[in-house]
Amino acid sequence: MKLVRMLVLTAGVVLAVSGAVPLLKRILADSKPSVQLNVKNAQPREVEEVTQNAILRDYTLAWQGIGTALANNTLQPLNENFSGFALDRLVQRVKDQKQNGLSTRLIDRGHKVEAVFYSPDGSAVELKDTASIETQVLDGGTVIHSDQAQIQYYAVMTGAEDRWKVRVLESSAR
Amino acid sequence: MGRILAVIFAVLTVGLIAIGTVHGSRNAQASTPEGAVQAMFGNAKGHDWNGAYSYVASSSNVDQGGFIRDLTGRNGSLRTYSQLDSVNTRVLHESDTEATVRTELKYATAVGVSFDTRDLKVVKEDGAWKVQWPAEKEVHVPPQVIPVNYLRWDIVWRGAGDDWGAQNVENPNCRILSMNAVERDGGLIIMGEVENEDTVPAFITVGAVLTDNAGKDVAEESSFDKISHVLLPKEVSPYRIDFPGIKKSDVKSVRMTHDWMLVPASADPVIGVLHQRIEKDITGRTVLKGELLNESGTTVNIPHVLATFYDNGGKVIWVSDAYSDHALLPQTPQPFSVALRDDLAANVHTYRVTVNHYSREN
Amino acid sequence: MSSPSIAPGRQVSLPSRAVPLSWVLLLALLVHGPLLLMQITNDSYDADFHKFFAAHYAQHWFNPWNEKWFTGFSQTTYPPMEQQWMALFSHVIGLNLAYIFVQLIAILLLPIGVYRYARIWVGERAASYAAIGSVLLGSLASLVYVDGQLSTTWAAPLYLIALAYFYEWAREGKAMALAKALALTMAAASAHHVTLLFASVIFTIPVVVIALMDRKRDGADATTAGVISRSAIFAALSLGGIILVLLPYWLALKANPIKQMPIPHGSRENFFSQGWLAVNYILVPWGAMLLAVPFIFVKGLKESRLRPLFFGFWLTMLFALGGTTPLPRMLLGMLAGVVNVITGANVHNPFDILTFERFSFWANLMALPIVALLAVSLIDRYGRKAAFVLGTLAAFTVAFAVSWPVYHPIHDAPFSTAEVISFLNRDGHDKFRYLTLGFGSKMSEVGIGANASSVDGEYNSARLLPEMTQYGSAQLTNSKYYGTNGIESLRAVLKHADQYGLKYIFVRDPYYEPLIAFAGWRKTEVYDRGNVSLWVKDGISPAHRTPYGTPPTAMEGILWGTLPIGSSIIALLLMLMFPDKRRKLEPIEFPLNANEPVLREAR
Amino acid sequence: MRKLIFIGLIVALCWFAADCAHAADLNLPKDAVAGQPLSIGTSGTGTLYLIGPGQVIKREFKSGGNIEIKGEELRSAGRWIAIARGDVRQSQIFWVKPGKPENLNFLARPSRVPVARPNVITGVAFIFDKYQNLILDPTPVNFNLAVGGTGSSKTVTSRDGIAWTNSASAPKAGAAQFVASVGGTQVRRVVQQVAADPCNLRMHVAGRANNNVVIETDPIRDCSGNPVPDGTIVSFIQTDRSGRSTVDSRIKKGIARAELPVSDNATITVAAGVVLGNELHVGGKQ
Repeated sequence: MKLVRMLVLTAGVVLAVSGAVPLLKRILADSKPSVQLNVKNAQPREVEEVTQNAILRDYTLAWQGIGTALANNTLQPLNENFSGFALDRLVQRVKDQKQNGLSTRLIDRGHKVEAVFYSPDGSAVELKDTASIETQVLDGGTVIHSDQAQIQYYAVMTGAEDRWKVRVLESSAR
Repeated sequence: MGRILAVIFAVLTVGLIAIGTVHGSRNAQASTPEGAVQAMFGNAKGHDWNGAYSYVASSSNVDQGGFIRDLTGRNGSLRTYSQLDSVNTRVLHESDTEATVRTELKYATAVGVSFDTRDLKVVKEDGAWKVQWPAEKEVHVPPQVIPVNYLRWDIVWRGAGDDWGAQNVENPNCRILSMNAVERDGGLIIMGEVENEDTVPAFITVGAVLTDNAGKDVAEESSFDKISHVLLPKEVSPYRIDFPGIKKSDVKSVRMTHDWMLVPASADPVIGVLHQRIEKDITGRTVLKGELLNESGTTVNIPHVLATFYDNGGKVIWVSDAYSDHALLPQTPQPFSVALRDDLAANVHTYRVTVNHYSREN
Repeated sequence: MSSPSIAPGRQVSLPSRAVPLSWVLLLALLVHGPLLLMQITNDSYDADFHKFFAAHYAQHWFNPWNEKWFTGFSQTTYPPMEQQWMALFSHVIGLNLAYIFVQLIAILLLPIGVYRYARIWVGERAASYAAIGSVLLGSLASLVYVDGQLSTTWAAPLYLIALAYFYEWAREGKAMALAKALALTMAAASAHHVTLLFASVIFTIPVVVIALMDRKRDGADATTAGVISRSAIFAALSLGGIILVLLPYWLALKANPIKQMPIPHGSRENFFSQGWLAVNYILVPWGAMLLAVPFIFVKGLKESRLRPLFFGFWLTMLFALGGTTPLPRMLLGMLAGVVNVITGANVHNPFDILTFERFSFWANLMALPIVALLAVSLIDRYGRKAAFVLGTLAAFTVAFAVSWPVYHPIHDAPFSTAEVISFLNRDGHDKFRYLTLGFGSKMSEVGIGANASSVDGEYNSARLLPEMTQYGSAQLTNSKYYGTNGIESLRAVLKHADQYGLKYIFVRDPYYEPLIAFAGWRKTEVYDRGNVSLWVKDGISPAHRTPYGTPPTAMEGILWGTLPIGSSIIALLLMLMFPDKRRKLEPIEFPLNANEPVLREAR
Repeated sequence: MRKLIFIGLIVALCWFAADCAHAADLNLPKDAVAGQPLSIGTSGTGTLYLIGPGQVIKREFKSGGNIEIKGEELRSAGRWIAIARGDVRQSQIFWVKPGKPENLNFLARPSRVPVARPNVITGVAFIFDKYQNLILDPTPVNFNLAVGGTGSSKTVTSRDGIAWTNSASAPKAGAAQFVASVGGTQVRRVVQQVAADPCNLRMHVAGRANNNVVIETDPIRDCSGNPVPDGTIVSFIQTDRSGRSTVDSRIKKGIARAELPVSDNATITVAAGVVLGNELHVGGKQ
């Protein structure tokens, strides 16, 4: 009888864990990436503290948005944080992924970001981002590619109504 | 038994209706001067013009149409956007045949509550008190041609497409010229002046955020209608921001917020402010009085007068405003009056009046 | 719920027979079906309010927190049953037809309720006439086609049927009758709390009295103590049930007691002070029934068994007269005084919060059994002529009530809100809050279609913004009708536009233009051929949650999504699974003859 | 014999392994450029996915051979992933560079500026290729600012895709042409240079009309001699025994004009914004 109870208990625990793990993974997947921003070398204008905080917040959200959009092939997270060329490009990527049955899981291990340009009128900022990212491409549920690398990104953010949005996002081999 | 009960209940019902109805009647003959004024305005409030006019003395020399226009307004003025809310009366002087009744009329207008205090003469006619209505002189602007060099700014904005980098017209440069925070009537008031320094018209809003000693924002208010929102090039407007119930000692700092927008605007109408002087009104309160003169050829429906009062150091010590309940007809002077706090009157060295306006689209 | 029929073996002429209930329902369908399909009721005053609530339930069944009005409010502040049914039907037939359909159900329930209630007081035939009368009531037409009081029209019949079962339970102690009475009472409470609050006094007390009087009739053999104790059990269980099904409502009320200044309403005026008030609140709802009032007084007081009903009717009628008599204000003031003494609270006189047009409906319902007796005697005396005259008068009554808005319009000229909704739903405009001015009840139509949140709303009791509760005015969109209170409330809200993220104002009435122009809004667009203009204030930050009101907990949401509608489903199941046993009918006219005890037919 | 068979098997196995290894080869060019055709060598049968920053390209391949990607298909510069699925499964990373500069996003600020102010005009150019890829390599950009044919020109080399410059506004009012050019691409903006604050504001009595005194200013100019734009507010203030009278007049055709009530002893002052003008004393009946 005791054995039966133990078995039932074990089965329950296994069930609970198996249910909780994907949930936990999802929570982790949706969590914000860690971003460090350095604005000391921004030219020609000095970045104000308020702007620095806003950029840090919105660039972090932008990467969170990319992760969610590419993993789930949804456009909503992109519309909130991207505009212009970057938005067009990512939207196309999501649409193409969806059409081909692919998705991309980005495991974001952090960004070291430096503001290299802040326009004199305060409307645009260029960021140089060294990102540690593990990229997994999935065909249905199967991982068909996985790599981990440090990638250099250049991002141009411009001020929108209530936030900064990424207008250009380009990776470079430099 | 049943029939008696039926009669009792029928009588009871009719009695209750009678009590309720007689109690609310307002068309009785006025037995007091105050009663006449109250009854006249009571009927006017209920739009019973015949009833109201029946309390007007025949010696008033006003026909019913003119009387109604006096009460309901003309030319799209603020009075035409008003409903009478309440009437307070007080007899200043009374004899057997004549009395003077101070009447404070409270109106609900399209821009807020408005008060109008008048000393009405009440006379006894045929044994009943009647109001000698001071008929307003109806102004008729003579036919004429007023040449206008029509000057306005139109704006062509950037297209709707997201053409980043494409040039857009810049918002104007404006500047808050001064800011003075004072505590009055248990609240904090922030006032000062703002100027459009640019060569294009500006639409401005000015607000303030108060921060307490812990650095936390405690209140946020805007100048609302205590400012002229459209400023032409080099135009200066006063502003006043009220924070009711906040003490100056509880505030560590004030953060001014503003927004300057480029808007299409017209340079007309030009409204002159003539013969400004500080004096006492009939209630003994200090007011700034004068006349408004619409120098353009179109009617200004609702003028809004903003007065800035300065001390001898040129500091803004008070900003007050008033809406005129009469429209400004072209080339026709119209009196105005703006309240000034009695306790500040002695400190006022100079003042400046600007006129904001609303004109109905035709 | 079976149709009453004529006992076999007796030959009676058509006018002297009870009319089968199925015929009455058919009549209701014939009279109201076309009117409903013409969508007249969709233009009624509260129609969009109910649709607005239903639209939210359709999308968020278990989340009663609705951010579209008052910057956020809980829909647990209004009983949800009929709106939830609308929400369910809307998925199939759309919101407008769902409203019509749910309203039709209420109209069909009414003759059943009136029949069951009338049967307590009068015979089979008179009860069936009362049921016919209920279909053609001016007050019903007024509530349905002018006021749009869906909840009142739903709750009343449910409660009337519940009372019929309560009568059975009180006298005979049948458990199934108790179960049905309770289920129907809870369903009625889920439909409309105000109806229940007053109905528990004006409808129930006469039934308790008659149950005591009838304790030995019709084979019942109850004692006075038995009737009283069973009434007490019913009252206690009903109270518990109502508390349970509307638990989130009580919690919301406790968290945010209704503290607002009285809002003026025509039904609180003396109806004889202005002609239109008398027409609107007396002539329209009462119609031809006014001619029967002397008979109601005489008959109601002559027959001892009808007296409890008469007293209930008389009190309700006086309440229906609003401020015409001082009695309602006095009685409600005394009630508030008693509550204040007992609880130590500071409750204002409810007279200033209530609206009294629904009391005409209730008074009409209570009068119907007595009026039906008049109809019986007239038809018996004058035959088809009387039937024709009565039918014509009833038809005129309902026709006048339906057509009254033509002579006394409640809406301005119609206008389209489509462009307003389209603007709010595009280009991220819904990040900001908006306000409509001069839209009347079309405000709810905008609320249904737009994703954006408004600072205004149409349900006064849900308002929590201090700028609104501190002033005695209702909707901001109608501010100008509330004098200085209205305009000051509007000014106060506009002053805090920055805090509320209030960027867009849609103006239908140019009256409001001076204020918003002086306050810093700019006219930017014009819609519906100049009927509506959009005014925008620059520099406003996107809206965020305001500190007013607390969203219901998830558990409250689940309770709200299950219990109220569940009570109606349980009531329906009980009625269908345990139908009433047909009584062996014996058509005995009322009164059989003057020497016999009154209401012998009630045996 | 057994040894021979064993060796034979080993050879066969090695050959098979080599073949397989060969099949797994994806020959990706190291210098792919956005907008230029790309040839990818494959072997075996399967599907090739090219996953780029802003697109996914899918190609079926059979029996080896090259896969040709057209220039207009390869639009996004940056990091790409090539994944082969089929007989073999393999993936590789490759980089695509931006093409030649063909687009400029030129932010010229402000659009309106007072004359003769130092370093008030700024121009920022973002350099893109045909497919809006930011060109990160240093690129010379020419900025030219001219009013009425005279002006200045400056060449700035871009850094991380951006080149910027600043300049003073000219002393003469008018529409300045601000042009940024790179390669054959040129973008033009207009900077309106407007008059500064009024200078030497002066008024005089111009006559009488309708029982009023007509006061008029001289033509109003800034300190560089540019006419102050029409519509600018000029305030006339008359002070006499009956109080103060003010008229906020608008400049029309270069001058401001106001009618003030006739007074037997009045002082009239004039101001535009915070700039004060002369003072007039009007006395006696005229």
